[in-house]
Amino acid sequence: MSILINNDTKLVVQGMTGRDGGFHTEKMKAYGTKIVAGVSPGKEGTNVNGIPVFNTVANAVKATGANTSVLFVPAAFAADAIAEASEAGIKLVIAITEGIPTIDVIRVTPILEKNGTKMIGPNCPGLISPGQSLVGILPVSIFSEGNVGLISRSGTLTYEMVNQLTTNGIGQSTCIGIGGDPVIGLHYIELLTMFEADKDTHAIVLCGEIGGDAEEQAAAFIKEHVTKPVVAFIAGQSAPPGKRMGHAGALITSGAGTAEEKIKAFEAAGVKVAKEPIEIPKFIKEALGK
Amino acid sequence: MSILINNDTKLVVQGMTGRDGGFHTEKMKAYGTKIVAGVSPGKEGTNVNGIPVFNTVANAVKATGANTSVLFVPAAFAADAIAEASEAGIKLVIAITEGIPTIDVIRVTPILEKNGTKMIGPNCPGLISPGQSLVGILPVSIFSEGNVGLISRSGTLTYEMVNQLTTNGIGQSTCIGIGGDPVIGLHYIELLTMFEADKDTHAIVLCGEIGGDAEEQAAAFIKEHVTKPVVAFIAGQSAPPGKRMGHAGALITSGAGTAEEKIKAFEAAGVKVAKEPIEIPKFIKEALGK
Amino acid sequence: MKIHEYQAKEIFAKYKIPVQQQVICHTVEQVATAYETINAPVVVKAQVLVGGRGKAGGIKFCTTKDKALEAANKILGMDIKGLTVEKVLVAKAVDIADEFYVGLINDRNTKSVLLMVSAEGGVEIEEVAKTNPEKIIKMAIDPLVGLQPYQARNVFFQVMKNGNHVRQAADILVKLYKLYMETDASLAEINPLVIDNKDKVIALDAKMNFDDNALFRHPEYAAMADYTDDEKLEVDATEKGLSYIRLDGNIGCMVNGAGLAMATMDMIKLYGGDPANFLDIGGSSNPQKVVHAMEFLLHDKKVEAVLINIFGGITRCDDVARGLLDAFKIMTVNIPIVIRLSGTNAKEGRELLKNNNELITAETMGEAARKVIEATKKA
Amino acid sequence: MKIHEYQAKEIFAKYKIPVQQQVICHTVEQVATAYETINAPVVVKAQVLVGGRGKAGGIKFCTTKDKALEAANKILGMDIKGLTVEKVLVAKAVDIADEFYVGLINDRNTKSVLLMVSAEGGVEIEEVAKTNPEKIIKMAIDPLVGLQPYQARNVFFQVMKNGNHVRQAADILVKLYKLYMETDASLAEINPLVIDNKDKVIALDAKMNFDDNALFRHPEYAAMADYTDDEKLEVDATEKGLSYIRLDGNIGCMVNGAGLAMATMDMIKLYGGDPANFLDIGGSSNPQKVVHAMEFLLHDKKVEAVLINIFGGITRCDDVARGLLDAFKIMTVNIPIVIRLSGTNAKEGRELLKNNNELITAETMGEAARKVIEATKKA
Repeated sequence: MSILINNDTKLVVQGMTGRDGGFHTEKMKAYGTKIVAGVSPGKEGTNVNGIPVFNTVANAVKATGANTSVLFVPAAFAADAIAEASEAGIKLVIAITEGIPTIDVIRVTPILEKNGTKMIGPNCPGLISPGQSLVGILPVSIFSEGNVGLISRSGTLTYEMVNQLTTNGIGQSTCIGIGGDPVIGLHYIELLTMFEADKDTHAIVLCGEIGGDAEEQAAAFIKEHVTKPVVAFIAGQSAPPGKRMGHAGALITSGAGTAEEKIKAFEAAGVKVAKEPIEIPKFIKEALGK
Repeated sequence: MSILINNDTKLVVQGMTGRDGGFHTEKMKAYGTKIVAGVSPGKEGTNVNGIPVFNTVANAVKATGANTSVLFVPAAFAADAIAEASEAGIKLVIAITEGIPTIDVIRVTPILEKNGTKMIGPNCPGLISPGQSLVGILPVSIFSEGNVGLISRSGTLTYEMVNQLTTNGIGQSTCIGIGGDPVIGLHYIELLTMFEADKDTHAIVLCGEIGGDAEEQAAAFIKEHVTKPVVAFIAGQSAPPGKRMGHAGALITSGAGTAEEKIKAFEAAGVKVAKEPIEIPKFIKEALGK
Repeated sequence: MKIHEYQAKEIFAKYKIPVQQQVICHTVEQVATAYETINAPVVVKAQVLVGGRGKAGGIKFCTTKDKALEAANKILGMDIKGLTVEKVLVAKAVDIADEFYVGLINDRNTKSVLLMVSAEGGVEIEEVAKTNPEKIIKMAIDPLVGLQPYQARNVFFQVMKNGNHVRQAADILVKLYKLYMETDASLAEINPLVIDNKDKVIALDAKMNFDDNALFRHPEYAAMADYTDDEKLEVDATEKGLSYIRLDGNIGCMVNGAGLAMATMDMIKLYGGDPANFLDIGGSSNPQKVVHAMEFLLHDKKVEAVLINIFGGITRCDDVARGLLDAFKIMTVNIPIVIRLSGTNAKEGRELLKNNNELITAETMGEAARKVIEATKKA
Repeated sequence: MKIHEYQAKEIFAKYKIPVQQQVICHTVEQVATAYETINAPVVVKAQVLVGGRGKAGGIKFCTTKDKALEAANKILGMDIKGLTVEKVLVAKAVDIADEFYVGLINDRNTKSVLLMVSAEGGVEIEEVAKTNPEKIIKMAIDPLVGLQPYQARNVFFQVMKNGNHVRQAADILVKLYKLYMETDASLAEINPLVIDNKDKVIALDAKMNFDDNALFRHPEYAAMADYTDDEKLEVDATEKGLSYIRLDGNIGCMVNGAGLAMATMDMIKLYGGDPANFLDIGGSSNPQKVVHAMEFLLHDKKVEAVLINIFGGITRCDDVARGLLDAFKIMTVNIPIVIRLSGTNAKEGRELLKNNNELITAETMGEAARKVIEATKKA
């Protein structure tokens, strides 16, 4: 088992005929993801390596039964593409696109809520349920099947973590990069809830960052609702206040969102916090009694 | 019994301290309507003839349990006042105000739907359940208690009808002026449904106008769903096409909304259509076997 | 309120909706200059606020300056459905590859702005609605979310095949919706929206009506009004709190309430008469309004008798009576007046008028209608 | 992107939010003219893009021209939190009867624009948030419906009593929200919003940040940018596809991905070193980016060693290696470089670099951090 994506995931790629879209479509297909359709306005009737292309998500869903969508649409048009997917009945949208104006994401949020559509991202690497399905741009070689769930605000740092796990013989149920933007779709608490309910996830790695108070909220939630062991890591301990570290979300404003506060919150919730990525497999093994 | 308003109606008057609001508040109170509050921003803590005034509808609802609101707010601010009432938990809003921009009414409609708030009007005379409650500007002397429900797009024409009924010994359960604007709240079909379900309504008078196809829709609905006798009247048979007769809604555009079409639709649905208001009591008496 | 095509196109241009280069001309001389400016085949189009200009010969395609002048000569001063053409629009002609209908309208049924798109462009949409309703794609726009680009694309993909055309058309439609909402329009039509022979999508015609109730928010558009004499009378009446529409009959009507006013006119017709106007004095009790109303009625030389039908609600019958007495003081009334007062303070009203022997009184609408028709026959 | 108070107030004025008459001055002479224009007591305010101007002595109330010139003399050229004051705003002074805080911000938790209002105006809101969080009224604004006037009134009635004040404040807030949405702001503050001694509500200060991701839609606001030298470097880097922030340490870092870059800096700190910068080369595999990145790192004279930490995903390690070789061709590198390549095409990358003896290689982040610190100590 896994969360969000699995062998039943039928993926439509929005912006499949673009450079990035085309490249990663091939990668996902090679991994075994069921890509049933691409959307590219004006190209309906054609196909790309056997994947049929449609003018609209609605047409794609009608013809193929797609239930999940991944977005490689340019930032200026991304929110519209998200709304299109949601209104067409897509239940999970993974928005890879970076640089979407925050107001656009805010405006599309109630549409997602109305339709019961979940979103991962934007500005995220996507997610993978090893051995089943890859939706996004994660480098597949580092993942392995197993029982640890991973949630991360970062991209490459996730790879670093996963690599540590895999090289230490710890496989993953599902790994999700939730994205570094200020306003995003699914966040820690929703995903922790899913992992808590997933029988095949035995432990959870949470990889946080400075900025905001999502980690503090996650810590409080874990204390109350999560029985599975959680190991955390916080990036940005050395970042100075008032500076935005690449991720729009990674900004320490006075008195909120520092690494110290987050670490304290996790430790108070009984969550072990790693100082270096290399410590994570050790903590996981301890937690699982291996 | 009656529909929409009765002895349980607890009314808040929005714009009570204005000229029209003050005048009609007195009239309604005199008729026995339970007016529990007035709203006038900045005047909270005062009272007008014993009716407490609040700054916001939310405060009024909290303090008094008001469930119905009537609007005497100027057109430019009316849609905001409707939204305020709806968000404050008011379940029935009667918008007397005329001249509200149509786009404002369109924008407020989804808010009403979200909150399950019903609206009568705008640009309407309100409604009365004789002997129980008056909400609006109807002249009370012409009404009498009884078993005929009345729905009308017009104001004074309604009075004409009601006067005919009352002077012929036919009382009314509830009489509603739904308003003459292009976009309004409750329309024929919703009100026909309520009258059909109301045990104390034995027959229905429907007073329509040229423009739009609401009467045609009502006719089709009556044919399928209304078992009680309905008598109709259509104003504007002599109106030339393309001219707006006072009511913004009363505009015949080519091939839609003429009096002839409406009369034909009603007759096809087994609804008797009066040529003059004076015929209405006769038709009602026939229908009720009096 | 309606505006001319050229005015609508000026607003379109402000919202970056592609329209052809255009010059508005009041004289043939201006058309000559306009042709030289554009320096290419043009279309000369009558600017009058009615439909059917093409059928009436008010739109001419001209490949030379001489032909443009000839067309302008014919069209300027032409009568189209009772309106005199006072100006023509000279616009660069377009080689049309395909044409469509696009419209936005405030819709009663869906309580929203309704989008209509059809592949049947260039013809009257009412005709299409009658004969081939299935050829009109309709979509109610969520007023909170607005028209989203993907929705515009989805609609146009139903009538166009080329993705490039769809993108342009969708972009135009999104802008048209923005314009519609921001200007408080009640109708906005592009008919036809064309694809030219260079794959460019252009608004070839433009029609816009504004919501009169919202004009207070848009003085710049209110200023665009170009009223006929009859409409000026209507606007003048509106400013005095009256709703007045002049018709062709000989019986002037003064009524309180639009529905009752229509019903009164219907009654006159029913009994064989012919109403000269619709006149609603509205809900307030101001006697001055009655004076103004009498002025409008008597100003119309066709009026041979007047029917006053008042059912008092907010309007008090005694106030109407007082207004009538005021009117008699300042104007000479030498035509019969039938008056019916009912409802609030009817007794007081009748009492005030009882010494006025010229007035014919009636108890019901029907009686009043019969009496006023009788009076015109006597006159 | 931040803009100055005077720029924010210019935008406010465009949206008809009441602000005091103001003149922006770069010299004391201009302040003299400004005082004469305003001809009343003024406030002279330093225009720098940091908070705490008042505490630093950058805001002076002046009742005479001489006092204004004296203040300008002091403030122009003053250093506030490392920034030099290059211009002052001269604004008509206000007699303050009461003051409030009003702010709008993009909020992560509610995924909406969050409205904050407090009776504690004129002080730093972060202070209030820490010490008296209950004194801040917060409301998430529905992005589809927008901020409605009644909501604005409801909020202000919690902090004001006078209906006239509430109406003015609500009107300002509705305009501020419109401005916020239309300009793609990420923060808009009026602190304080004041009631003057004539019952007029005025925005006495103004702070606005724009969403960098949306600046492409607003060239007119993007042009308002007034960057410091360090920020210019950051903007320059952004244009080259890099995310670069200069810090105070001596170890230059080049990493792919923001999270990994932060973690790398953390690791350097953890092992006792001091990072000279944050530098994220992003997700693409363009070797040219690596060349640019090396230029930024070596341009900083404080940098004594460089740590390159790449975990290949979309970024291919061989591309990074190629970029590094390109950089070595065009620039002299005489400081130690530690490189760690992992993930996609790491083997190929290492192969490309194996003949370069100056490079120090590492297997893990920890090892790389230790080695680069060691290298700085040797140097």
